[in-house]
Amino acid sequence: MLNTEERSKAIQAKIREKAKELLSSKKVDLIIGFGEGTLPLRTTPIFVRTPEEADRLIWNSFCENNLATYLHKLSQFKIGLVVKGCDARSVVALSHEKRFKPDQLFLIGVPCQRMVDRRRVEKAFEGEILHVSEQGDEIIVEGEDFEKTLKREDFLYPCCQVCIHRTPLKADVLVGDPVEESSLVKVHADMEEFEKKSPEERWRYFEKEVGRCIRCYACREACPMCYCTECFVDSSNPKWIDKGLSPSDIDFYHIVRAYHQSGRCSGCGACERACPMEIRLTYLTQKLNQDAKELFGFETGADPDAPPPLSTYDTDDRQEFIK
Amino acid sequence: MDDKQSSTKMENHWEPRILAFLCNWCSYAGADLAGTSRIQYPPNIRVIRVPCSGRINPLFILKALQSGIDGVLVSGCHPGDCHYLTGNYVGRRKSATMRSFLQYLGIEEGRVQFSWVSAAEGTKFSQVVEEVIRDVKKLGPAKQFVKSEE
Amino acid sequence: MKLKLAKKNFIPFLQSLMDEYDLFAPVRLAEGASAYKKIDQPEEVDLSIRNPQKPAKEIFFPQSEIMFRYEKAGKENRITSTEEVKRNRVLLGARPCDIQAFALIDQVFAGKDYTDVYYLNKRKATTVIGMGCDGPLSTCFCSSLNGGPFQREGSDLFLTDLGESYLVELLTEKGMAFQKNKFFEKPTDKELAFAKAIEEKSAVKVKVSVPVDGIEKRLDEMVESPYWVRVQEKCLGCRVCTYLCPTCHCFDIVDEALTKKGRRVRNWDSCLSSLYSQETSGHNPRPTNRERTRQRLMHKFNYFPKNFDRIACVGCGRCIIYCPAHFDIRQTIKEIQKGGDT
Amino acid sequence: MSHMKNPYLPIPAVVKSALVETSDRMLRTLELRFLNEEDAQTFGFVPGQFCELSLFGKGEAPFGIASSPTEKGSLKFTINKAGVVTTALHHLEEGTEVGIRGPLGNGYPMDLFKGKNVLVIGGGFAFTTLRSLIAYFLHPENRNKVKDITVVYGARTPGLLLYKQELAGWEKRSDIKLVVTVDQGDKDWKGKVGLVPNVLEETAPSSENTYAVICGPPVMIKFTFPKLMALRFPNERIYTSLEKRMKCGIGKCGRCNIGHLYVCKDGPVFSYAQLEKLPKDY
Repeated sequence: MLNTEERSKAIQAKIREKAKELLSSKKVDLIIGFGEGTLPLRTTPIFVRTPEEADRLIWNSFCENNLATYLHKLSQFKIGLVVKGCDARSVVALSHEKRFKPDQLFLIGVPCQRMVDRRRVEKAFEGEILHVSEQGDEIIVEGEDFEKTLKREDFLYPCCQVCIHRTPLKADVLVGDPVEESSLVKVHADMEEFEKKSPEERWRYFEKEVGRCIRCYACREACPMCYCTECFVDSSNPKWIDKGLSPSDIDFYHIVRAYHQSGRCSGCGACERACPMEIRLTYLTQKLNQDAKELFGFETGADPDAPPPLSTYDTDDRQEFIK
Repeated sequence: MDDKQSSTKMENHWEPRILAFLCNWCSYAGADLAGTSRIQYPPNIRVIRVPCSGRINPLFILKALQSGIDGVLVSGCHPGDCHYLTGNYVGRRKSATMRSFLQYLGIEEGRVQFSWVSAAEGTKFSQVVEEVIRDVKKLGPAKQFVKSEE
Repeated sequence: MKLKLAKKNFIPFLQSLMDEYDLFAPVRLAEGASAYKKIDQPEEVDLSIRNPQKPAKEIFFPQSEIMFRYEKAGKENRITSTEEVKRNRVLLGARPCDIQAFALIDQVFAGKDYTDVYYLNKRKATTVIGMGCDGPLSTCFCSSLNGGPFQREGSDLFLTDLGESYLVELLTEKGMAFQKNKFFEKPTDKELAFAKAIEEKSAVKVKVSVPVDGIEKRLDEMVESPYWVRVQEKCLGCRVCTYLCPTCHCFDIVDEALTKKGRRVRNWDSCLSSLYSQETSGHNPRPTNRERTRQRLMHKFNYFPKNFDRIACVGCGRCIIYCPAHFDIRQTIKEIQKGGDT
Repeated sequence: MSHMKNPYLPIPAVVKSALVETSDRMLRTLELRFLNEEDAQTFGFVPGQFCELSLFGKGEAPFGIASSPTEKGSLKFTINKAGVVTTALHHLEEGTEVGIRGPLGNGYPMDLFKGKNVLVIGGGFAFTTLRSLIAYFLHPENRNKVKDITVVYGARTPGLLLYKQELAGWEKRSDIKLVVTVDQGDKDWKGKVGLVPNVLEETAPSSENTYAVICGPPVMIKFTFPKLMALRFPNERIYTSLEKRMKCGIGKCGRCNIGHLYVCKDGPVFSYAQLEKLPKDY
């Protein structure tokens, strides 16, 4: 069996190959994928328009962005999109919402190795990390006066650890062999931990976390499902909330941002990764996803034919809470 | 809120303010019936008539709570009775997820409540209102999430 | 004048500062997140934080600030301004990049015709205790922008961490007011030499690496360049880079209405938001990310230099570290210098 | 503490009168009077400047001053109902207090106009500060400051023309040449029918010793500009007043810039020679 490094290399070669083919045959106008970043532990989204540029596309354990978020501003193009399992499920959810024409997308599906949490790695070291490379199933971290080998598996994003749809459920081509679908740790552990608290403690925790919010809306912009022409926070008439830092307005924003993902969230974690203030956000969407599953038997993007749960109903839906 | 007077949040004679979103076809008519039948129910309730319980945008509920409303009631037609056939079914799903999410966040249970009240259920309407007020009184004045004046 | 403050006296020193001033300093908000805050307990101060996410500009130009309160009485209004600063302030532990940025924003808020009293009152009431940056990061490029990890411009007092103590330099009149502070002692020659060594070591770490010379002229020719289409592609349109930038100073003014009274508030705003330039008619002069990204970069490297003779970037590196799409302004500068050749 | 003047504090004024200008009721002129005599005395402005009007709880919005400095005792603003603030301003009753910040911006280059002919071209509701300009020069004290005054003013329909009574008054005068046109007439309309650019071409004012001032919707400006070129107006002698989203009005908050210039502080009045060198960010 291939180790992560070898597998990444093979996937990278196939992504490039496929991209060249799609671009030279003019099947797509551009490919959105990952390119080399300028900092260790990071890659950056790139937009490739010619076959020659396709060699800039890379694949490794730092391809964390959900690239589906870029689709909204490129609606006039035919796009080849590099997707992981979670990204592909976002695409399915978006197609339910008729965000693109049927033949507009070509999904280059990557059975995902689970992505490395850059902050987790950074926090493991006192000094600044200057260079990182992947070797086999390990990551070699180098700084000014240190070099250390880490086990890749110990430094994954929490949402990647629990992922059970790493192989894209929908893709026009898979550029790697499907991977085994199992969770590395207990699913929704954050949620369960949170639920153990008393209501007062939960509210306090929520307020403390979002209390750091600077309203940069990176969580919103990074999320492929946040594409409203006018977000409720930006509406001036009606004005739902004020734009300052009143705790109540910030609470309001985060409740609605999260809740609007009800039955739409793929659990990719892009919101939490985007936050510069490191606000925990996925414990919120975990709950929504669990409710969608428990109440309506729905999982975002898992079944291309299942309508989004809040756009439909069942006459037997639970209603014990209604007087 | 303009009618701050009625919600003087002084502990001893505090009366909760409840905002009720009533669907036009059933619950609003039910409330009307309660009125015309001279069925008494407490005056703590302010009514906003909506076309259908499916019309309730969760933002309405949050905005009410942020503005200092002590309790919210959402009421619509019984399943199968929706004037628009399925509006209340769709609304029910929103209500279920919203309620669960608010509870998860730690918003006190009972601040937001839901009911089915038909046009013929004047008595039930007054009972529901009394129950909601009773629950909210137990919770006391809303504090979480209320926008402060300073 | 050079003095020293023993670390064992640090907390009592802070306490004494707080008796006289409102103290602002870096505080850890959570693991990995920090900001400058008004200090309630001296123990909150954490000078080990290299550069909090939110820059120190927040002390003079809060993200959300009430400008005045109003109260309606019949058809008339009563207005109470909040411009007055009631207590003098100390900003402690800001790094030279953030401090250098004050001088840039000063020019905007002071202005020739109108003075922004909210900003300037706070600025005038504040003594700045800067802190030498002994652990610059690989993302730092202050030296490319007339700065440096031990640049003292803008500091009234300046600290160098010597391990067991801080070297304290009194640099201005405001700084000299501390000359008789009971916690300050005379440093030894050895300590002075050590401080110098630390400074030299840091200077070497931040290489002059980002070519900004002539960028203003270069950009003059690039207003309609196709480069802006390419460079903006990955930008998500969030506000991280602008909010976390020590030199960005755009704001919005809004009313927050509460019954009969309310307040006029100014909030940070960002040129990367579509709403920023959106007109009521629906017309938006900067309708896409292309125009907005161009605005951000042009403002820093062309418009600001035109108006104030200085580039509006201090090389702190925050926009590089925190961008969710990993946009690297150093790379962009290099590309601009090549006429937009990627 | 210092005693710098706080430029963000609105000056109190009251609505003296209000008049609906147009048949679609979307334009309303508010006449405002300062609450304190002292403020009225110190408030001096030139045509082309603007103010930020405040309605507490709703916010602020910028409006060009429609009255002339020669019309003492009050200020006039013609307000197009579009957003939250303007809608609220449309509903104001006489006697209600509003806040005024200003005068802001540069205004028209009155010194340059001295001894020259002035050609004023206006379209739709952008006529407000042009009215201020015309009324200023028509005042007996100022009429000799400029030579010929030619005005071409158009609106989509007769009902949408602003300041109808005044237009009628100007028509009767011999010291101003006024050409009013509408895109589409109605049964009572006896005046000109035609688009502003074409009517300008027809009117063919001489560019010699003349400054042109043009304000109107972008599409009108787009088609009028070539006509001015054909009439041999150099860019340096064509002025316009720009509108952009503004907040502070004093060059601090950032949003209204065009290149390195701020519409609120360095404008709103610009010559085409200036605009030519700037990005088309408007």
